[in-house]
Amino acid sequence: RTAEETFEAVIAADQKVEPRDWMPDAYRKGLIRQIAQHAHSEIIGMQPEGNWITRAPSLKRKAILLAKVQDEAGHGLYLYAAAETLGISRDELVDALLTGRQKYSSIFNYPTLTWADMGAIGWLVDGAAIVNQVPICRCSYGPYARAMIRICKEESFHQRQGYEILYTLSNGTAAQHEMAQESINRWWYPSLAMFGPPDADSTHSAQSMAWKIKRHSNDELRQRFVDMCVPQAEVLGLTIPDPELRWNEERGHHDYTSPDFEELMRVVKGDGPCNAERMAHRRRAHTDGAWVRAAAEAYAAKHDGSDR
Amino acid sequence: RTAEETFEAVIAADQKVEPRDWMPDAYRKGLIRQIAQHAHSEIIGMQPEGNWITRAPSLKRKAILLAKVQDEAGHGLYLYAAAETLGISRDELVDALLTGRQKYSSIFNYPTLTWADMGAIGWLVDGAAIVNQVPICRCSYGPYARAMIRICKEESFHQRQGYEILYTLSNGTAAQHEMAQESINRWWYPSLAMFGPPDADSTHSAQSMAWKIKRHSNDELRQRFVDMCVPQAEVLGLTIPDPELRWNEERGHHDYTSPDFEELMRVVKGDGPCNAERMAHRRRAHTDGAWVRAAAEAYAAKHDGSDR
Amino acid sequence: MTGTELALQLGDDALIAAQRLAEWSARAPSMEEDVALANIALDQLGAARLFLAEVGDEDELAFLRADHEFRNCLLVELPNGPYRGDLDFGWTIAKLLFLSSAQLLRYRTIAAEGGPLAPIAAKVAKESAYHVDHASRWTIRLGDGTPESHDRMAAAVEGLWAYSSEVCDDRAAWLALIEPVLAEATLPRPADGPVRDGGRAGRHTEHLSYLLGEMQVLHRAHPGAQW
Amino acid sequence: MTGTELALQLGDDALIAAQRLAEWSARAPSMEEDVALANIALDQLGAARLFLAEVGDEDELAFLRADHEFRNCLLVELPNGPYRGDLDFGWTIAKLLFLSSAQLLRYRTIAAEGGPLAPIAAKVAKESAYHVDHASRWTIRLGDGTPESHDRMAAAVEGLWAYSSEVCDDRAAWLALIEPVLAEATLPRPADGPVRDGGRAGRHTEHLSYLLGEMQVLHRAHPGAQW
Repeated sequence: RTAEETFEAVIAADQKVEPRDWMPDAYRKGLIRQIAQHAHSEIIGMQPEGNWITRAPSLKRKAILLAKVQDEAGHGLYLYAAAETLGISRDELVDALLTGRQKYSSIFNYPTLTWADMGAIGWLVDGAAIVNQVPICRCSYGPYARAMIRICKEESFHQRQGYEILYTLSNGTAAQHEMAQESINRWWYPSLAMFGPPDADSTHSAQSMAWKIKRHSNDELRQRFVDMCVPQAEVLGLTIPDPELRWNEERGHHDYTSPDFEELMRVVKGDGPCNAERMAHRRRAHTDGAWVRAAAEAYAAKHDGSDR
Repeated sequence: RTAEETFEAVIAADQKVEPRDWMPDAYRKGLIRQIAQHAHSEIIGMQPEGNWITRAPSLKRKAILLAKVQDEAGHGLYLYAAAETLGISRDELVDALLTGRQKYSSIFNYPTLTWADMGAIGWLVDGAAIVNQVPICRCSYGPYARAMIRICKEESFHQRQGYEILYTLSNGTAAQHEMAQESINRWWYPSLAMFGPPDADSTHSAQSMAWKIKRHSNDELRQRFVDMCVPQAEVLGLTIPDPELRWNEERGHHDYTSPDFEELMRVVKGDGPCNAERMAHRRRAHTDGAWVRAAAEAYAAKHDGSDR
Repeated sequence: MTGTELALQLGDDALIAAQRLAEWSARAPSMEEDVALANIALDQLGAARLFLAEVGDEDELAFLRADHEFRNCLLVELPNGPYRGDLDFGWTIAKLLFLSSAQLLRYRTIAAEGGPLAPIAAKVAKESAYHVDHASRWTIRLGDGTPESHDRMAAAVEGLWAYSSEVCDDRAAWLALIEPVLAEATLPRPADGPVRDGGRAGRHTEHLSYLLGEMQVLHRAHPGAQW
Repeated sequence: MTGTELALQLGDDALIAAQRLAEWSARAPSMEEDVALANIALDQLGAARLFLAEVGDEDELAFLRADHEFRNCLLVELPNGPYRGDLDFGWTIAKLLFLSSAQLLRYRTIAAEGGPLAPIAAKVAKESAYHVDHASRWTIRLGDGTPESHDRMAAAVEGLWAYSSEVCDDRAAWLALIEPVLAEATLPRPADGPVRDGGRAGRHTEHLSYLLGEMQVLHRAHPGAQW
């Protein structure tokens, strides 16, 4: 069999492609793009939540939030490592982020304006991420699939914590309840937009499906997310801000209003409320840390590469 | 008459020495030192009060404090201008401050820890400054005397504002009253130390007296300050933190506990709680502003020295 | 727009601008500029007090509202540099140029229309003219100063441009004030791109809640106290 | 010193240190270091909660005390650089080296003495050993790295030295931990000069009230609320 036939056979048998295996160039490039974007999203995603660590309203919540943001840095590290197995270095990927050649999830270009946003991000944003990512745990590329298993486990933990924040707020004082509802109002449609453009307009998808990188269409996943959120919102005592939302007996799903995909495209292109700040923040951290990284390298070089 | 005789005659007749007049070298140097130290104190003195502008508890108080700190910058400018009439440039003086060759008043090396410190600085620190400075309005050097007249007028306005802050706090809530008393407890002895070492240990004084730069001894002025504060503290309803403080019928003055002059000397030498921070702040502002000053010079040079 | 809404916009713009300018206290590039920035901050604070007093108690409005209740444009709440904690003089000057030009235009219109805010607007318009002049002079000096100052000033104008449309009512009139200044400063006039706004509707940036946290901390710690 | 006072000192040192370390979130020099600093912040926060819970309600103590009621040493409340708003990694590492070495010694002593805080101290001492190791490795790398990093690390050690005596009980033991690290880092051991202290008696720097203003703002805005 040729290398290509072997590759196709592995895919067909739902087995894993591993780093040393032959793979089509487009498969490799597509995976690098997808894993890198995912890694960048973890790293940029630290910012909106990091914004509330110093102001968390109880020590327990402060600890949980600190740990969550730390997990995101950890996820970034796994994912960059997974991408590196495809023959690209982390430095190259970071450079692609900092110069804007590669993207991160647009959801992180919205500001976190209240503490309730820590709940909404957990419940809705992490919730949408999980719906997106669970199928990737069965993705055909081994290192990515394995990283996703670990990440999804932690993400679902985060989602529960976000849900719990909202539950506490919703059942707290009137001001807290209002804070929770206002936050859901802001985050609902951006979360729906996380599943990407409608199937009709989606690029990349067909080939990704064939290669078992992607396993469900954007609209299928979005529907799954909506159906999941509706009963949870009821338990929370919060209202999903969509007057068209209702159960459709015939379809066996909820009907809902689509997010504003034009807004999504604007944010993707760089015109969201925080794109400039998120990138400036990341570049600043990178630049400010240059002398430290240089020192660590100089030290390692002097001491034969040993770290002390 | 020789130039020196003319100078002595002017001093003797309580007239003013003016910039173009001949004057002894030591007179010139002593005045430069004193005026510069005074100017530096105004500039460094902006910091402890500047520390509370963004947190002032009412808009009226914020405006008053902003205006006060602005006045201090203005005083610094008059005083540097007065020093310049003695043949030294402002740049040289600023350099002497930034390199630590010249001093500023040690009182500004104490931190401002509460809003009440805005009151205590006005009442006690500005009060002590006024007692020190009113006689300088009759100083033999014309430009300095005239600058001081203007400054003293504004300072006594500041002192009244500080007094009013304390009066309001003292008659406010229990927490406010306590805040005022705690602040007086911290600022009383450092304010007494503003008059300098006891007469027995004071250098410079005899010659300064003869030249009518200085007109009263440190201890005389300190006593005047204590006598002034005691009835004011009573009206404020605040306690001066000196158990030995009492009226001495015989002397016609209050007896009081001297400040810790060893502490004063330590702070003068650079070991006060905030010396390092105050200097670092000033240096940082100077360094950060370098590109702006360079731009203004470059622009003026390009446009024939005209400012637009 | 109701009169209340207008007074809040004008008052909040001026108040938040004053708070940001006050952060320069004792940190300006020169002593003269320390005096000048404090002066402008005082004018802004004074204007804020006049406008807010038309709507309610100035201190309740300043110290007891949450960020989403403020009606200032986003421009004024941005830090004094591209990054929180920065003190970038060029950035501050660009903010002041954009704001004071808009204030001057709004104040003049309101004064001319003769409504209830007209007397205040007429008074503060005079101060605005000085602010515009001060900001313009510095924009020109920095733009046409050294290569470094040119680049810094250009970056500030570019970085803040997206926030400039929310600041004014009549953009054409605003551009007529700004463009000649940029030209004399040898600075490029940025292209109009996507707009950053939301402040007038209470949708602010992440910066405002930090600013208010600091501004309100003492007042809120002593409920009902007099100062 | 009473047990309450001791628990407050240990709890407040750890709490304020955690708050300062948390300011590094998403801004560390590398992703690995983002993870490491968050880890240490979490350990410090965990220790703070254990010690404060010995004395009262952890949230009341953290969020409802004024600055003069805190008993932390001045070192921990200093900003992450010589100036408010700075994020200087060398400065942060020097602070951590000084603090964690003192914590390790205090925790071990308390654990050995077997009083009511002994079980907590024994638990958190293990974490302190990791913090000391992390700070020591970085001190050495930066001190013996590039000329720039050497100078920055030396300036940090020098600038913070005056705050180091308040941090520990047994200075000789503390010096025995610190001096070999400085030597291996090729950094001069600063001369002992005047000391900056007062935190144990509630006399803090101008920095603490800003830190608390930010830390407490949300909790205080909703009196009595549960989170």
